[in-house]
Amino acid sequence: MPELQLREALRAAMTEEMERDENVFLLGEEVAEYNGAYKVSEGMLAQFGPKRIIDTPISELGFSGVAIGAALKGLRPIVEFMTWNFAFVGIDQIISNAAKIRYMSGGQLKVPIVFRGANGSAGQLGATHSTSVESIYSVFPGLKVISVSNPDDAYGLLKSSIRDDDPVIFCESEVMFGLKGEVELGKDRLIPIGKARIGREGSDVTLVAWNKSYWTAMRAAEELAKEGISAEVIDPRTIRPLDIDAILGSVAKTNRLVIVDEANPFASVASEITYQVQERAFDRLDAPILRVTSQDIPAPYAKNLIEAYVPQVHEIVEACRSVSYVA
Amino acid sequence: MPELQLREALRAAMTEEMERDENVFLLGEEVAEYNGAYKVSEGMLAQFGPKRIIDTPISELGFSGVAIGAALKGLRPIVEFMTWNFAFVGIDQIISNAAKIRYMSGGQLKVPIVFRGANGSAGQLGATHSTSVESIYSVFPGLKVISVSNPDDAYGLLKSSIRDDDPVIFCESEVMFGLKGEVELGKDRLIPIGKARIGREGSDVTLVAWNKSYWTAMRAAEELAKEGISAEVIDPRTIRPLDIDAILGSVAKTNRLVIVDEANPFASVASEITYQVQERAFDRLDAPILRVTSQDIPAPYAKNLIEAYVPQVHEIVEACRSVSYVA
Amino acid sequence: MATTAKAAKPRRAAASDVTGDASASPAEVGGDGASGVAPEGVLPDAVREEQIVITKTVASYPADVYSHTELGLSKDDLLAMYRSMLLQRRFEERAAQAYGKQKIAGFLHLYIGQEAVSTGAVNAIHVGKDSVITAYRDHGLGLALGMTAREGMAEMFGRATGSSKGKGGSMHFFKESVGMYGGHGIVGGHVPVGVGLAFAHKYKGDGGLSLTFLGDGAVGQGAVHEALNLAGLWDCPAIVIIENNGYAMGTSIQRAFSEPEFVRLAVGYGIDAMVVNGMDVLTVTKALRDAAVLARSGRPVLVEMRTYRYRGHSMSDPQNYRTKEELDAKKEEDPILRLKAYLLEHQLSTNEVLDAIDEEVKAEVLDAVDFADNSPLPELKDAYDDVYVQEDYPFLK
Amino acid sequence: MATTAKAAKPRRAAASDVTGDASASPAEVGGDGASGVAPEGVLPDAVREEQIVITKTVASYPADVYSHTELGLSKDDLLAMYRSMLLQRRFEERAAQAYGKQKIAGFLHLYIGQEAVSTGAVNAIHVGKDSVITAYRDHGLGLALGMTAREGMAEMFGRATGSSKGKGGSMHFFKESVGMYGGHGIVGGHVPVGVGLAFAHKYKGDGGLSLTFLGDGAVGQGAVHEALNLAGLWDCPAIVIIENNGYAMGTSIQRAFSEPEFVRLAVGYGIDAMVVNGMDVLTVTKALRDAAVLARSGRPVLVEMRTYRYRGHSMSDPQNYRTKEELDAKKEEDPILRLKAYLLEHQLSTNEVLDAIDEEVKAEVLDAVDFADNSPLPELKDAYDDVYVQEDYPFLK
Ligand SMILES: Cc1ncc(C[n+]2csc(CCOP(=O)(O)OP(=O)(O)O)c2C)c(N)n1
Ligand SMILES: Cc1ncc(C[n+]2csc(CCOP(=O)(O)OP(=O)(O)O)c2C)c(N)n1
Ligand SMILES: [Mg+2]
Ligand SMILES: [Mg+2]
Repeated sequence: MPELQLREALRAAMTEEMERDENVFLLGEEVAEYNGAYKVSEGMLAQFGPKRIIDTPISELGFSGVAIGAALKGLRPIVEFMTWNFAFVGIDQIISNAAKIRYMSGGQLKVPIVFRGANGSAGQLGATHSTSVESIYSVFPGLKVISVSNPDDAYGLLKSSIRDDDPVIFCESEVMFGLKGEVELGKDRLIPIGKARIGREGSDVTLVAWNKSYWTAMRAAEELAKEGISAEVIDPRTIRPLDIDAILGSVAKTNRLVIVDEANPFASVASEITYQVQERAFDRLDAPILRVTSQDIPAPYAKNLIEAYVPQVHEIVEACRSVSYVA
Repeated sequence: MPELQLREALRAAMTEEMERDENVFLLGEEVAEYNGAYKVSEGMLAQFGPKRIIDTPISELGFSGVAIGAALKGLRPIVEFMTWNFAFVGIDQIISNAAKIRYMSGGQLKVPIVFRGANGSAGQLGATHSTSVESIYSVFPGLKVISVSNPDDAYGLLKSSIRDDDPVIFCESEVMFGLKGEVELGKDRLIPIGKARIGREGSDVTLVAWNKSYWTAMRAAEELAKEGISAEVIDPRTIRPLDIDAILGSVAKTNRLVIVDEANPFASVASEITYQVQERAFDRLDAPILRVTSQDIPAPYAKNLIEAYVPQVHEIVEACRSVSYVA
Repeated sequence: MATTAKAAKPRRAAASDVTGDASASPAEVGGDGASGVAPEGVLPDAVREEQIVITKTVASYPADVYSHTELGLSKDDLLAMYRSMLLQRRFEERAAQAYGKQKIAGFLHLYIGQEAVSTGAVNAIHVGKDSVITAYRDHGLGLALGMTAREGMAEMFGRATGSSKGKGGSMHFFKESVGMYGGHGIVGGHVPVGVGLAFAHKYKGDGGLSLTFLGDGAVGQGAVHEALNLAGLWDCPAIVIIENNGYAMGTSIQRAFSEPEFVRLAVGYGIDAMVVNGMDVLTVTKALRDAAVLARSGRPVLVEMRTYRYRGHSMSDPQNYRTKEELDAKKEEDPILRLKAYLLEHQLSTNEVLDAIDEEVKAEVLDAVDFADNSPLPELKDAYDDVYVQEDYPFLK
Repeated sequence: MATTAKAAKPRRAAASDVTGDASASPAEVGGDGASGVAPEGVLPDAVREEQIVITKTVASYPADVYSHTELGLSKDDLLAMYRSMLLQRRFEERAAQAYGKQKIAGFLHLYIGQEAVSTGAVNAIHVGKDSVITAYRDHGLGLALGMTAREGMAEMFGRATGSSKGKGGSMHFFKESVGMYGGHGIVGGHVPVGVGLAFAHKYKGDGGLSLTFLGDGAVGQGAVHEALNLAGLWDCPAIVIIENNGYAMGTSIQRAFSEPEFVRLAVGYGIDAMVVNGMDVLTVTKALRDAAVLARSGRPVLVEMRTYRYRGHSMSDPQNYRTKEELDAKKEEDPILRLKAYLLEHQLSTNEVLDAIDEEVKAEVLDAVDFADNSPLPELKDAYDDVYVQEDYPFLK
């Protein structure tokens, strides 16, 4: 299997789907002539031309709405947000229109659209450039929300998202765009939306983590292995709908759950997973569910502060020890 | 004690604080000449004049930002959103500016501002007009979030919010504006932000509910009493910071918790409370924590659908029975 | 600085008459209020700077000057327009009644007074091929496009037979088959969507265009401004129509906009603009036909349609913001009465024929009310339909 | 329709030269591209509509025409301006170096080339009394206002001694005592805040005004348009300055705006406007002094400042979107070299004196680098400070 960077995997997915269906097109800031702010769309303008690879002004509210309108007429837009932080000025289009038009029209219309972009912190970018948005969009029925941790998932899930008839929020990561991984390429290599992936099998504690925190969790699992604690790491990949059965299945085995979520803690996806697991597996749990999240503060700039801000390997290790009642 | 409608209590709080501090002013759509879309600000233009009671164009993004700028210079704006649904077009100002400027300036600046308005569903208004927003704003450190259920709390907490030096999100309810209740008036009658209120004492199950769901919970408690189940009802009033100690105190007694939250279920405040309680009171819980929320769909228009959409008394009763292991 | 200085801000004084003056003289409607001289002493030392004169010419479509023959409209066409306007009016009168009886709930925004806009607009486009979108004041446009009174009324009654199966309500009229893309409740939020409909027509090369209607108040939303730029930048076949009825709820345009002459916005977006008397259905037809030619050639057009709403903003509006005199004066311009007068004057019809149409329309509306009233409520289990296309979406329950 | 028809869209052709042409002839900068006649056959039957001519006059401030004497500036004033511009330049050159050494991280956006704008602007206002806000390209403005090189550099190094204690970084320079309200990272998001600063000055009646700087790209944000209307509607003492440096990242204004002549936006908001050569610090000073007079009298002004950035958008920009020739041509207009030439030409200074200033500035910057490098990191426990004013806020931990 070829090794691709995350950005290459995303590009391959978009390119193949654009070759397959001429209704698919890409728009966003700097996606065309600049070849993408993070080079995800590099070369796509050359291949598809300006009709289908479209540079936009810095008008997230406007171009999100235009893309939704286009989707209502059967086109399948891919909207790139340079990062998800910048979608807050356009979020009304996603919340009030993309998520709701199908329902309000009694099912007459559909909104086949993908909103994608870099999510979460990416080093010393400061408070306005470091938001993890999965929980915010997952609140809204009508949307699907995906957050990927590796090139293969990105490839298979982005292809599925583009073919999906419902609006999809697709969360990537600036610091992972260069991450390499094997990708099983294939025209119809679709990874189903809503299915978790087991990243590492284990028996003592279940770790749920996604996006770049997945890797932090994997490193923690390695540390834990040295101490004799066997952690199973689950990457839900899709946040809405959530593959709760996969998580419950693992918890049924380990009886312990630690969730790693890069968002600020309050009303996070970690909170939600906690609710669902304790509701359905109350008697299985040998310890409280613990979460490791970013700190309950805006993202700081200074190197030492931002490093301490996001979930740390040692915090995960400690949480796993704690639920395992190991001192 | 005088009986006031919720709208009158809010008005009294604003009026007194404006009399006390000339830096306080109110702006929003139809707040002045129209006397308020829901008559909350009735008569205030006549009392304070157009300098301090300011009608705005329909520019939530713009006037939220203007108000934040004014707050940076020491004014204390009260921003009325006609409903919180309409704040989504302006949410970037709250998320990126109000919540973060203090931190990004290293504490040089503060943003003493109140954003207030009607929250949640209000009958047959359809999907775009029925959002409960507490969980969305509570995600962001830097903000405080309050959601009130009655005139007295509204009065005391709005006064505290206006005097607070941090930005406050203040959630009211269209259908409660006419709700009457006794209000303990007083120039300095401040209810502290971050303190829950026990609405009804009980010993068998703890019910946490706020805003208009509080009343649904109270009705459920009455039903439960008939069945011999004694429910303690706690209104957290403030969502961020959350008075988790009050909830834990009650759960220590009842060992059972049901949370009523009018939001859609995913990543709701109910999810968050669940996380915090199971983390800190794992061994106290005799049953899984259950939540009763709005359905996982956009708010429908039809009368029967919207009535079934929001939390129902019978759903709460059933949840309480379930955690009490009563068939 | 002489040239940009104003002794008094002209916006305070100008533009009070928002409907009749589409036929006013150019200077009155579009002149530069800023052309006065600097007040003494403001900028005594401003001597050196050059002056740039920005000019733009805008087409103005006054009332009572277009004849049906020059527009190529037959007598039957006119009668069909008359019938359509009347249907919109009677439909809403009954809706208001049903609201009083609590058969309809939520917000109900009546279009009464503005029917020439919807009717003329629909006349100027290819229904079914072109796309149309508007805000929550959407009944008139829906009916003009061909939604039936039955499906509209049933939607407002919240019945399973409604156009959105009772899930949308009054603010969310949709009917894809006639190109009706809503019905939207967030002020201004549908305007980028409307430009997106035009974008899709261009992308597909199907020759279609989009009409996007918004209220004057919506001009306060940044979304509208972003959309206008995108329409111009991408040469979208988009006609963006500000239905300037003078008020957003209780706020007159003078109290909401630093520049209440909306056509002037087109200067900043480099697009074509028109100002149209929206109380005359022939004028609206003519203007939007011209706009359609421009739009189909890839040139978006901003249209300021000067109109008026006779009822309150929604059902709970005490209307203290306007005088009875103002309202009565505007009622003189009633688009239905105007067309009726035209028909009689040109001997294209008789009072008897027109009354018969009215009776027919009334019967149609009454039938719709009955239909709605006798229609079933949606079933509770169907609440979970129409959220996702995916059939087996695993909802949280 | 003859008057709104355009044979070819003028925006495609016009406005390629974004800096030098502030001194261009009026027709070139502000003429109505739409004044052509309708292409044959577009609207053959458009005969009846009236035509409205919109006009607006805008002040233009070209380069090289204002003398320091007529501006009442002394030799020392000019030398101070020279020093300020040089400090901004040297500061950023060292910052770029430190970024290369990974002493500075995150995004670093250099202002090099635009120093006349910050410097002239600061010269035109009352520092400390007035309020200033800008986007993330904020070092120049911060230093011009009086932030020290030390606190600025330490902030970028993420140290406890930085202006925001290391919590803000390069994009978030704040210093309340000199009226510097940031440094903001969301494009356009600070513009309503800037108008709010002006609103507060008016509310308090303290005679102050606000300067809000934004990039050309930010004009794409609806927030900016909402803010301009509010500024005009509420008579705010606000000067809103578009620093048109021709590009937003890799996107030229021609590729982002249907109408790239930004001053034309003022027509839609009924406010005063200026177009200014932003490469000449004397021109900027003069223009903004005039603007300040207007603003303080309650009339907001939209200023299009034509400038250029010599460096990439941020440190990782390959700059394929422009030619070396274009860049070189623009470097001929360097605001620092221009002032130097002026000083020498008018025998206000000598090469020796100016070189000495350069040495002094370089030393100041080196000292700042040393200071930053030797400053402590913030303490981890202090991360929770400065989120809330409330001291005992119960964070989730
Ligand atoms: C973003 C937003 N803000 C506020 C509202 C509440 N609201 C509904 S209609 C309306 C007035 C709109 O006036 P206008 O655009 O002129 O349309 P008209 O009602 O006159 O047809 C307001 C403020 C809303 N629906 N959306
Ligand atoms: C809302 C938003 N969208 C996108 C970005 C990413 N971004 C940062 S700077 C920039 C370009 C801005 O260009 P301009 O306004 O011309 O300012 P300049 O960089 O030229 O000073 C973009 C797109 C952002 N920060 N905020
Ligand atoms: Mg209106
Ligand atoms: Mg720029």
